Amino acid sequence: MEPITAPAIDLVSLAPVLVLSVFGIMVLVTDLFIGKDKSVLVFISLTGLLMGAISSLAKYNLPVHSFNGAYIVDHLSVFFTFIFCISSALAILVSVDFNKREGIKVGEYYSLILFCTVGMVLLASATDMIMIFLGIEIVSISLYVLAGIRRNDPKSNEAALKYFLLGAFATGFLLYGMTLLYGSTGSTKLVMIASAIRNGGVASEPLLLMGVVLLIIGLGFKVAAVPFHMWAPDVYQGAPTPVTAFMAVGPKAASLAAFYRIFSEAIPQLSPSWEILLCVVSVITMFVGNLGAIMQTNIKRLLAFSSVAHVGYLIIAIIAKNSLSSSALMFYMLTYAFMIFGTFGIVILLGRKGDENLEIENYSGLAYKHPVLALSMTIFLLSLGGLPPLAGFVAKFFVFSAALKEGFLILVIIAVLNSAVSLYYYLKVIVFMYMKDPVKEFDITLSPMTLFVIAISIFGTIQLGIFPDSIIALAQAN
Amino acid sequence: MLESYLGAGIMMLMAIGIAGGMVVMTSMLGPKREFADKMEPFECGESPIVSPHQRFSVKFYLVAVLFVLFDIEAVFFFPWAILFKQLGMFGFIEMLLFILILGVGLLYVWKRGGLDWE
Amino acid sequence: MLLKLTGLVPLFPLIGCIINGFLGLRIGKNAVGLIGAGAVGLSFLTTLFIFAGLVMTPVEERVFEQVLFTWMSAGDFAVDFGFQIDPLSMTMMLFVTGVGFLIHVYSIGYMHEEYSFYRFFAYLNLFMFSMLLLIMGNNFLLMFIGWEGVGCCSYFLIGYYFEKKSACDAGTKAFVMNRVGDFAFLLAVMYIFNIFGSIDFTTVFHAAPEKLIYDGETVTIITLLLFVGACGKSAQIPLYTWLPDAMEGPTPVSALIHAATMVTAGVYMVVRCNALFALAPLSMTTVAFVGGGTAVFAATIGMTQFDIKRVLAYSTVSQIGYMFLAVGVGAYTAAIFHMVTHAFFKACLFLGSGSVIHGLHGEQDMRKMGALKDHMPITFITFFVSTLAIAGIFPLSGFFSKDEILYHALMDGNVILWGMGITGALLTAFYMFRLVFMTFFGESRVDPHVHPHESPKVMTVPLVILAGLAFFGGALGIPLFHGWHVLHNWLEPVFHFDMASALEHSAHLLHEQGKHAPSLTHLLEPAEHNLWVEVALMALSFSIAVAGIFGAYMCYIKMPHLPASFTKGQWGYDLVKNKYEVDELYDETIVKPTLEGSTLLWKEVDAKGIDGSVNGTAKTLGWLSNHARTFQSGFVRNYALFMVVGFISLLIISL
Amino acid sequence: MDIEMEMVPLAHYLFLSATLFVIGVVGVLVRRNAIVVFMSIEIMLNAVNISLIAFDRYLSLHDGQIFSFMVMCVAAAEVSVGLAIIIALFRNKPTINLDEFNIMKS
Repeated sequence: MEPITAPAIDLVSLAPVLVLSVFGIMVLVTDLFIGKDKSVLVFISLTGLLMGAISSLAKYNLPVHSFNGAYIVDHLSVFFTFIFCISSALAILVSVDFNKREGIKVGEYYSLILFCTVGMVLLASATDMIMIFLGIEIVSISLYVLAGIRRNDPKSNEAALKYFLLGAFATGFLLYGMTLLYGSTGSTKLVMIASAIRNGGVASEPLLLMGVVLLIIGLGFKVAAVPFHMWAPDVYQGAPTPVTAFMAVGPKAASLAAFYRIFSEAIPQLSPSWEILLCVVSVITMFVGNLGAIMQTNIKRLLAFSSVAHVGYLIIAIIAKNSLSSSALMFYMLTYAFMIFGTFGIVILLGRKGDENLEIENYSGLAYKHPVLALSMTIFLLSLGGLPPLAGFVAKFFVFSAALKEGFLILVIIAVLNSAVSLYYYLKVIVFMYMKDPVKEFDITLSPMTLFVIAISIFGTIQLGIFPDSIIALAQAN
Repeated sequence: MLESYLGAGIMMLMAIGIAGGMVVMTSMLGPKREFADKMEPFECGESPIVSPHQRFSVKFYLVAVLFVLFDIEAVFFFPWAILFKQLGMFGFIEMLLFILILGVGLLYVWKRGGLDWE
Repeated sequence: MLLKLTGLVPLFPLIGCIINGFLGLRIGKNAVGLIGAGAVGLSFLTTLFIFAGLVMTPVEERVFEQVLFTWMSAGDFAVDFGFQIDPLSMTMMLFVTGVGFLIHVYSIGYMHEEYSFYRFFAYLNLFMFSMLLLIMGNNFLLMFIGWEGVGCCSYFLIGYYFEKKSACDAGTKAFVMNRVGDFAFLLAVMYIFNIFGSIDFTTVFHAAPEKLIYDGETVTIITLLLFVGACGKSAQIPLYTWLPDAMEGPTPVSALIHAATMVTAGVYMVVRCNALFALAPLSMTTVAFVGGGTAVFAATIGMTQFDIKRVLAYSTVSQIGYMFLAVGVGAYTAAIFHMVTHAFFKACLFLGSGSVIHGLHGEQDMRKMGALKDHMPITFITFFVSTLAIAGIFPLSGFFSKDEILYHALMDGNVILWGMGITGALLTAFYMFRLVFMTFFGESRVDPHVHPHESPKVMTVPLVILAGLAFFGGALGIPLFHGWHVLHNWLEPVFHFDMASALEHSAHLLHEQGKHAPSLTHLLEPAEHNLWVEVALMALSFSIAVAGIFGAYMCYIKMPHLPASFTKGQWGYDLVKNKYEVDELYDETIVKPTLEGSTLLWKEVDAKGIDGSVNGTAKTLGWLSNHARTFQSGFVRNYALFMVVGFISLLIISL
Repeated sequence: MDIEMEMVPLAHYLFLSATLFVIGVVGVLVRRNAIVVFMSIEIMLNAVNISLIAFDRYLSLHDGQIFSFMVMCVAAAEVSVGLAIIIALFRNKPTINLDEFNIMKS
């Protein structure tokens, strides 16, 4: 037989993946040879994330296709790689003090975050369904373990089990969808699928459509869209708080990036069929997220429902699928990262060993003991609620404008109405902080790393709200 | 247009029918006469001496899991083995890298004590 | 050039807010007060300089835009962070910073005993910053930022006395009701962006006649949405109930935010968008009727209240109703005029009531006041002057501004609107004097343990200044003769709208759509100024005001004396008895039904109907939320089942 | 070999795969034992593999084979993680009945 020529390998475009993997393995191996003090691992992981972010700039003249069109480096992927590296770095920073307090002494924690980041980068850069599947699984498997990393805590266990079983279940749907797409178009590459649909090379239309529905389910689960969201509140509550924050940002952003890519690059031709589906999903996601959050008394569950609602807004960007909406998606996720890590940073600070103070009641009177913390929390919450001139408002405005441009007026009205409703429960927390007497003493250790994260997040939330232009320019360079 | 869905629809219905049917049928067709003696574990006419639910040591699971993991990775050797000649040096180096990464995994398991039985 | 100073105006309060917010506890109360009031004072001074600059520029060039930076740009769409100075925003800036400064000074005295004095000033400065942003922004989005910002500050300041549950509830209520309005506003902004591809005021208003069809669907929807936004902020039917509740906040806040500035933002916004509203006659009528209705409705409720601040709150709602009435009939100048005079006298009234409350150590119930005029003379005089002004007594400011509104309402050809206005005027005079009589005249019903005293200088000086402004403010707009109306001449360029070319364009657009354009030439006929009608109206409204005052006098000065004279017994028994019978008759036939009717209105419509619907919405949301929770059972298999059900539903939808 | 394969049309394989997939789904929905639920999920994944290989064979493609390799690998990784989670769970609370894991709910 003929010798098979080696496929075109472009390791440079793969640089962030390689760098992050190497550092992940390095953390894993180093952990074997050090004692109880894990700070060196923190240092290695942060270095790795920094290097990973820098290495994503290795390619210029974007977009660059490599690996026979299975991998792409374009503005979307580079921007998202930055978001992932920032969010993973923030996650590690908030974890340091938390892990010390709660006695989580496993070095794998940090390497899992790095591996998870690898998966996210793959997800944002993959243009082949096999790669997308691999990315999703790398992310998910790392998260299953991270959610259950407190092995002796029944809540953490339960969260891991629920997440794992439902996640694997959803993976089944996702895979089946990909298979049907593959079977009816004959390729796993997004571009080829698109051209097959365009040129009428579809073997079976019903199978194709069923594949699309199955894809929506699989991806909908990963981003926690209703009705595939039900794991989110439970898992968010049970997982260690830094992991919850991490989960709410990075993996969600990565799945959304893949979601966007598949729907805008592989099957834009089918948009008449899936637009209505995504509209329905988006609307019920917003409603269920916001209504569910109103009655919550646990701050982590409240934030879980709120993040479900935010996914509802973000799906609108996928539906709009114009250039404005892709940059809106990127911008939104960046601001979301800051808002979420800021909020969770404060949630972590308020906790004590053995008592995490997760009831909203426990925030009563925070403004009198720690006015700056309360003010920061207020800024984050108001930004999440979309109040100008904070970053959350600009992000929402962008997404909604993108959708309006495509004429989705009713969808936007519903979204704006929802964001008005959402302020109600964010306000509830603020009311507790400013207008109630403390129910018990605050016993806050102002751990420097967590404070650092909060400071960065404050800066990001305000900076991106008042001077968003430079970042927006970056986001829409394509 | 709708005809083309007919096939897929029938297929779905039959799939659901068979799967659901199996669940329903077992509960319907299976006899359900229960009496005390029947619910006893049967051990050649003798009353059971110990509980039949013996717990396996967690070690077994650990070994099983490790086995599954490393075993399944071997699946990637097969295509390489078949096309060994054609792939040439490129394939060889790739496979070395693959084994290296697996080796790191093995090292990790070893140092963690996953291979110690006692 | 003086206009270049524009950016400084909002900057000062922002700096004040930051200093007070972060260092407030350390630098001591005096410094906090100095910084808080000083910042606003500086921005008032700057505003004066800018005003001078604007006056010096020729009339045609009196629109100055200062772009600080590009806020965000995406594709073909860009929003600047910039300010627009024109006669309209200039007017607003002048009175907002001016009145704001006085109220800041007053607050130094009023709030001096509070522990978190610094917090109060930080919020107050932040409010000034947001308000200035709202006024000065050169595009809808910047206005919206200010819009939300003032809402936020209002929420924080209403809930300032956080120990009181009612204060918290009131704050939350205000915020949520405002959100309803904001929601509409944001939708309107997006709609505008969708149609014009821009949200700059100049671009949009310039392009409006070319892109929108006169009386078309689009412009009607946009303007109605904008108006709903304005209703929320300016407390008009049906979104007004938060304002009376907002009186839970400290009195200077009520004066600044809930009387003089923030609540008039809705009027400002509608006036700012006059180029859009001019194209939507249906919306204009709606605005006018909602305004007129609110003016009467709130005034009737004002007659039944005993809390001194709540009376003033309903009065504010009612007066803003007047402004909308004016806007609705196209009398923009009159609306702004009334807004300015209202800011003067209402701020003075609120601060005066604050002074009374301060002097009585926190008492707000008018049934426990009375005869205070001797104890607090300065407060009394200033309060009385402002009351005369709001009642519309010649030649005080309220007389001119209200009269102008009534004149335009009548000239617009709508007698019903005019009737509403004149009824409102009668009721206003009545309840305001009821307030004055109950508080300052008659027998003292003050708790014997409380010794009323006059407030310190830092509080009375602002009162005097405001009362002076309330007295002479009418000079801005003396009617009758062309050219005397300073404010009208000043604002004229902003309200200039070329109706002829707009109609031409919309006829053209309709033609393109294959429709026939209706003939609307009657719109182009110039309105004539009828001097005699105006003079007659003036006389009428003056006598109406006097009648209202007389009514209040009868009810609240004469009657309360009766029991006392009975006990004294002898002198003039018959006379008194006769009087009593007259009063009784009057009471039975006119006052009592009115009072009962308005109480009914208040209890039924206000409390049950509108509050009920707000609470009902909250309840429904809670109910839905509870139901959403029951799905969240915690069982993995249920969640999986939900996923499958979701899958099947999506499959069905996709077919 | 090819001739034999041609005798069984593609639809039959797809049908088999769909049936297996639904059996897996139903298994997840009706069983309480975590391990059995887990096995049902594996059935779903393998059902997908059948389709993948069938498509490959009938449409003379290759990507599906690679895909199915990846699926198997990932499934193995999931197995190990899943078993580890279940063991950790079992240590704290000696049961694998899914209905007993219900601490967190609204």
